[in-house]
Amino acid sequence: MNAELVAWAAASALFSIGTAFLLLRRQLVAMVVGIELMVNAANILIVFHAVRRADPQGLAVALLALAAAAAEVVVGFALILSMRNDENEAPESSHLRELSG
Amino acid sequence: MLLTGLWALPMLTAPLVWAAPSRRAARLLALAASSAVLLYSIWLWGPFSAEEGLLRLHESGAPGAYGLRYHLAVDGVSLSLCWLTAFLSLVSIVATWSDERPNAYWAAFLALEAALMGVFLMQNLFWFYVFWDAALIPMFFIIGLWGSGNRRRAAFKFILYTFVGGLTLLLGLVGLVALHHQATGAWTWEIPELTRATASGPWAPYVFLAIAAGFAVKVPVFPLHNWLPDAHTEAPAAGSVMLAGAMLKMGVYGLMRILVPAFPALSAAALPWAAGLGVASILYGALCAMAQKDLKRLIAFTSVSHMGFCIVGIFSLTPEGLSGAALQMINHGLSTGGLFLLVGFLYERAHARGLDDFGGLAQSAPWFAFFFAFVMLSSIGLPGLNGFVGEALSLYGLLRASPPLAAAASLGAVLAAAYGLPSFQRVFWAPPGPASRSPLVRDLTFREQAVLWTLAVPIVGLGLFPKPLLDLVAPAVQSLAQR
Amino acid sequence: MSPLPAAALVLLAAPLAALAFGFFVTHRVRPRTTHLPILASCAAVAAASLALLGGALGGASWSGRLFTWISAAGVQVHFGLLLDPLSVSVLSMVAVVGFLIHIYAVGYMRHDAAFSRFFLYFHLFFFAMVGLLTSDNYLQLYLFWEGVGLASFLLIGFWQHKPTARAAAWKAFLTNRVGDVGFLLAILLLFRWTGTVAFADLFSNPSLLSSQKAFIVGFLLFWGACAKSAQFPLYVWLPDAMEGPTPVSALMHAATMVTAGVFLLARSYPLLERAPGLLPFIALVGAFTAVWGAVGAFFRKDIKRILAYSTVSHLGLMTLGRGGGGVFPAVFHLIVHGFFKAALFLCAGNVIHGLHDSLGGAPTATVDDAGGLRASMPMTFAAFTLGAVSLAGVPPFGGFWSKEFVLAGAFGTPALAALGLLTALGSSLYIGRMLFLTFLGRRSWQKGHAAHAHEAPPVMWVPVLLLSLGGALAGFLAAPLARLLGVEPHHASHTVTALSIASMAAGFGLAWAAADLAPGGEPAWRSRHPALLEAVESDFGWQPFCDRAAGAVAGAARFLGDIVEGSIWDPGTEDAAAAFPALSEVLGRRARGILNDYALLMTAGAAGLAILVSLCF
Amino acid sequence: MTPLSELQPALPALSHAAALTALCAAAAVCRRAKGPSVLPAAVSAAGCLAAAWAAAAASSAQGPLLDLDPAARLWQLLFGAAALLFIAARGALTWRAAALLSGSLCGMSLLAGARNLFMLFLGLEMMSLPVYLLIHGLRPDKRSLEAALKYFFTGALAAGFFLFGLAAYYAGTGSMTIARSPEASPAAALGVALMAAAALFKLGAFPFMFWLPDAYEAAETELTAFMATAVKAAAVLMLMRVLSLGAGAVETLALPTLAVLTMTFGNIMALRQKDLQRLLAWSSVAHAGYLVAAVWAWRRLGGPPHAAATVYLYLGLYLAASAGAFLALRASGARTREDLPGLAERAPLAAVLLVVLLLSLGGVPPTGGFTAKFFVLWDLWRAGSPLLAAAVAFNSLVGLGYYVGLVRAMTLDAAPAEPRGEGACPRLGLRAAVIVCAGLSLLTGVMPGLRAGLEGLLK
Repeated sequence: MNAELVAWAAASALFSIGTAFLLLRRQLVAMVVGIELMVNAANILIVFHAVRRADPQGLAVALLALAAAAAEVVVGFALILSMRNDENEAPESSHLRELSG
Repeated sequence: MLLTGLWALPMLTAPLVWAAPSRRAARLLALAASSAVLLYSIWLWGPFSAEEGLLRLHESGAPGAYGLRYHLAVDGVSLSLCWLTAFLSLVSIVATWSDERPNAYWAAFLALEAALMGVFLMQNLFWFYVFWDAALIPMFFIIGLWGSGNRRRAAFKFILYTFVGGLTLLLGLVGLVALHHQATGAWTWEIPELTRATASGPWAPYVFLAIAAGFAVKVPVFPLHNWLPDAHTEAPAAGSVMLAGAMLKMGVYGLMRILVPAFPALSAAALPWAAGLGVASILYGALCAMAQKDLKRLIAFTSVSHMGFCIVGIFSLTPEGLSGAALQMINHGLSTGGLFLLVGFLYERAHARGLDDFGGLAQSAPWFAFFFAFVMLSSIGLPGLNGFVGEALSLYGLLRASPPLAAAASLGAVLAAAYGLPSFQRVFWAPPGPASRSPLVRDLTFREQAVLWTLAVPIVGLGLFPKPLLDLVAPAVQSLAQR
Repeated sequence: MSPLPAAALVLLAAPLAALAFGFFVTHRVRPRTTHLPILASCAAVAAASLALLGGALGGASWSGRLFTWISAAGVQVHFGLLLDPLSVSVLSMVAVVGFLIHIYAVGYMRHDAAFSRFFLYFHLFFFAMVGLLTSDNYLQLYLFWEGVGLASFLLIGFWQHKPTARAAAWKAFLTNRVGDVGFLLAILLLFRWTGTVAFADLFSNPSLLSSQKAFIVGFLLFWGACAKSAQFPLYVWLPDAMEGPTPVSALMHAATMVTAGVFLLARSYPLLERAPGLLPFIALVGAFTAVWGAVGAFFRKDIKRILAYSTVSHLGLMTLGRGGGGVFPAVFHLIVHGFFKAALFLCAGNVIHGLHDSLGGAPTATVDDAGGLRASMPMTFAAFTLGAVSLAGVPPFGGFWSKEFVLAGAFGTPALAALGLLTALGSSLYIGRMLFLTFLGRRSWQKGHAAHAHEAPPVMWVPVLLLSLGGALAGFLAAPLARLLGVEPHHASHTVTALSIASMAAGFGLAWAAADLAPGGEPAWRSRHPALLEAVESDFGWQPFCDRAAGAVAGAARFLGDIVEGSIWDPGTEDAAAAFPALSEVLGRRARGILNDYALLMTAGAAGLAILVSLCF
Repeated sequence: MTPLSELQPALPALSHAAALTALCAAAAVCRRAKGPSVLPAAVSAAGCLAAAWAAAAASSAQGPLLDLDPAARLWQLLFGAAALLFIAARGALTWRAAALLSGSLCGMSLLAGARNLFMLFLGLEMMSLPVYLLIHGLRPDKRSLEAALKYFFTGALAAGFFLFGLAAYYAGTGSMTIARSPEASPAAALGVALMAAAALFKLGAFPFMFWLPDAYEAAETELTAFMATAVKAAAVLMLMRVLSLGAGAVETLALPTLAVLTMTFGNIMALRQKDLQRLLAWSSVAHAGYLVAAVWAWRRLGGPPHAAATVYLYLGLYLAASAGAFLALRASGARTREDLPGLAERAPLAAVLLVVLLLSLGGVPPTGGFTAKFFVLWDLWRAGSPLLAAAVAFNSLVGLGYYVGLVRAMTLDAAPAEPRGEGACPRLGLRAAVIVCAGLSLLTGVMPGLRAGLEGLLK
């Protein structure tokens, strides 16, 4: 039983770290890393339970989830790279303040 | 197809008028349409009296699911209101017959007439409410585009304030149908069926209050009235005629058609409150009218006072009170419509509405003085003219319900004299002040006199021979009072 | 009750036709001839009413219904005419006096610019008065009642440019409306309790109303009558009504309109009989008003105001007669008073007309302006004297007989008797003073206008003379009127007659003394008692009280209209609506648009949902 | 089963996929034609039409991951309508933009037919990613980049929540098919909650909606119209599918409060907006609130077809009004509130259409908006919560505050001396789209039988 607990602990820990990345870090690249962490956390859980239930569908889902996450990252970087600012420091969320109210 | 024509005719000609090639063509088309509607509505008297029963000339579309049928019918009260609407539309079109009005102006009046006809004919709550709110849009543009002074603010305040009432009413109506479903297990939006079973249940008082408040905003009843003075002050003359003459009646008609029949027990229980508010409207309206310096605001407050008599008449739940209310609706339409026309003519000539802007008009414009006195006397309830009969019957109804309130309401007659005559004296008898605009005021033209004579004839006619109208509304009133 | 004769229809049709023809034709085309159709209609009405009087003397009375007016469920009212002895008798007086005053008015108003408008209003009043006297139910009577009120508003305010005239007209209509509210409530109560307002149904079985209900209805009717017949609480409008032209004051505010209230009380005698305590109360109010009017008349200087207060006093006498003696004394005094008071007013009109040029066109004159007119206006003097003696009650003139019957009725209770005698003394006092000051005496403080005052033209003094003769000879009408009303006249005992003659004589003596004892008698006395004079001028504070009451209502209106509506309620709702954009402004400024905040809020939301689920799982 | 029949339920998605591949190939091949042209738009439109035909005509079939039941067909038609409206209004697209559009539509088709939770996730991803790029692609300026990035990160966060919810649900119940799970374990409930949060994010409900105004304001107007209608409809679909997993506590407590908060917050914020697109964005947040209330009523009544029909009707009429309003703004060339005064004189047709559309958004009879709100109020009363109905009524009153405010500005206020805002956009497709939307809004105002028709379809 404790295996399941370990799995849940790992997944939730990883998930909260990923979310924390997204919430607290200012650099956009770090936030993309956070997104990846959250997806991997979910994958841990899925794979663990797929193996425990010997259900191939779960494994297929985990695989596809990785692919989806990859696609997400690609789109994210596409947008981040097109951010041009003169001081050429790392793009940060604080630069994105024009739209408000 | 009999009744649909009544609202469809003006609704269909409205776009044509809007798209008319020249302003003159638009005006003529509008005149033709409104007189056609008037003649048609009067012609309906034939088939109406040929049939029997309370609701006649039924006409309904395919029975949709959940009773959402397109269903028209008419009884004495609504037929008389249709006549009033058609008559006032024609009068307001002829009265403001001038060249500087764009096509949209005439189209708006036809659309307004169509929406009002719809309200008075519909027997299905969904359609009733659609026409109820649809009437606001033309009036919003009439006040907003062709009004005077700060018309935009007045139009905006008018439409938002009335939407408050409208949405409360919508909540109430949906609640009424839900209560009816709880009671009888059937879904229907037909007013005749809804009013057959008495709605009850824990939510019934709240639904009653919601519907009552929704209609009260439109009547208007005392605390919910302060959209009226602004709307009237800024509306153009013809706009005020339609607003006071026909639109205020939607609220009273709603009370008579939906609220009282659907909640007989609650209406009886609400008598002291409702009649109390009615009396408050009478006295508050009259007192405020006495304090006004602007003629149109004064007449607006008199409307609040007169509508108070309708409320008192309805909530007395006696046949006399109810027929008094029905009569008062028609009388108020005629007399206040006349007053607004006259003030409109004054404004057209002198671009001023203040009491102190005029003086000594009786010498320079005797016909003006005659008609203003005549219509003002009808409005303050001089017996022999139409105002008195409605007020006396409403007072009698209230007397049967609660004598002390009747005594208080009868004070309204004294206050009526107190706002009616001094204003007349100030404008027509008192010598003109230094900055007076009286010299600008030339006497009524033939067209204007013709319009006012067409108003004066029913004013005297209904004053001395109200019997035909009373018989017309008698069956509807009898069924209401029996509940 | 035989069906309506043709004459009855003429009563209403003729004035209506004259009014319509006058308004639509002559007023437009040739305004100077509007009075012709109107005089014709007056003549027709007078002839018709005299014909009806003849028939009535023969014991006939007519009634008939013309059409149904209102027919809601419980309220059924018909429009009909009722010509019984009471209405025919009063109608005849009104028709005759009205006809004569119409003729007088032609002369009096000849130079007025709005000549035709005056006659239209004048005849509108006449039509309403005839309608009032002949209606067969209370609601129809109420209709003409307010019609008469409207006519008095138009006529009092006839000279529109005068602010005092406008104020008087409005005051008259408002006070009448206060009374009419009571009258309307009485009508509604009658419907409520008996289901009908027709005189025939009501009075055929009086048991319809219990005594307590009859008292309420009776009192409300009396309240309405008080307003119209200027009884104590609501008489305040009559003195101001003198602002109107003199024919108006003569016809309406002396002979006919003000008597409508007494006629109403006379018409509803079966109703008032059923209420035990009501009649004595009415008598008391009448008596008090009589004395009050007499006191008011004595101290006034303006000749028309003196006559106005005298009318208030005599109306009080009629009400006293009605309360104490029943219908006959009241109606008889009403008719006699109609004649001599109209004559007195028209004499006053002649005096004003005579002094018109020297007074600089002032519409009214005071006793000081007049004085010693005996020489220059002989005919008016003769008519005035005849009227005065009849008013004072000098035997054998009309006033003496009618006052006799009133006092006879009043002698039942000591208080009424005392007030009655006081009034008798008072009337001779003030009419004597007016007679001596205006026509006889020559005092230094006089402004010497008497020299070039000129007598009125025949078209004016002939009707005056006829009226004063009518007033003087009215005594002989007592017997036929009694027979007409079918009541046995209750003659006063000799002691009562003696007492009244004594008080009348005393009155004249005192008047002679006050008016002429010392050359400066009156002004000297006035200067010594300014406080008393001021109190009387304002009717012991009652006139200012009423004005303050009206002011209070106007103040309440301004308070409600400007303060409550203008600055509390109306802006209040607008501010309530403006709260939403204000809230929006506050929220808007806080949303800074930072990505991390968005993410933070989202995570908080998701966490909230998760916690919620685990909590109540 | 022959392979073809197995693909039967995925036909709509496949037709979009075919269009996608064709467009990508074309984009790769012809380097030269840089600017937007009609051909790519036509190809994408062809994909839509094929998908719509497949959804309408194909016989119903059910695969393990996708099925083609009446509900799915309705969703497909809804997405197809929104897409065609976008293409018609936009007129010309570059190859890449058309490809992105078809990709997004393919994702939506997957969503429509999804019977498996992961298929829902895939559909969500395929729908969202192209839209992030389109926001910046169609109007390459700094503001749209910022909007795209904000939308991307919050969208990714929501996708993360959804996936973790999926994992938790899978852990709890062991299956991923969207069916009422028999034993409700805490993990499953947690999963449903997180997935619901993701759906609420996509819908723009409180407190997940802050991205929406930025995205709608900065994006190209036609795209905003597409997002406000198709993407919002997809979000409602996701919410309904997730809640049908047995939401328990989330349903009874969270949904009503979130609904009220969303509509009130949306309306209040809209009152102060100067930029018209941002104003309509906040108003669409308010409409999200009404939709959440309608979905709650649907769940509370036990998922009957008439309540579902109410949600569809509301979405359909809201689609017409909202897309129409955005496109009408584009057609009239008004950007901010100051551009409106005098619009009635400058562009009378655009002004009249905009008035009809705004009144429909406000829910004023005789427009479709009223019919939609009427049925929502009715269902809320039937679901036994008059207070929520009162909240909806009160909020539509606040909404009328700014809708009628705009109408007043356009028609009543005096025209400024020199004309403001960009000139009216002459594109024919745009005008036709606005006329169609306004006509639909006006027509449906007097057709109360609509919902009964939808209900019949769903049975």
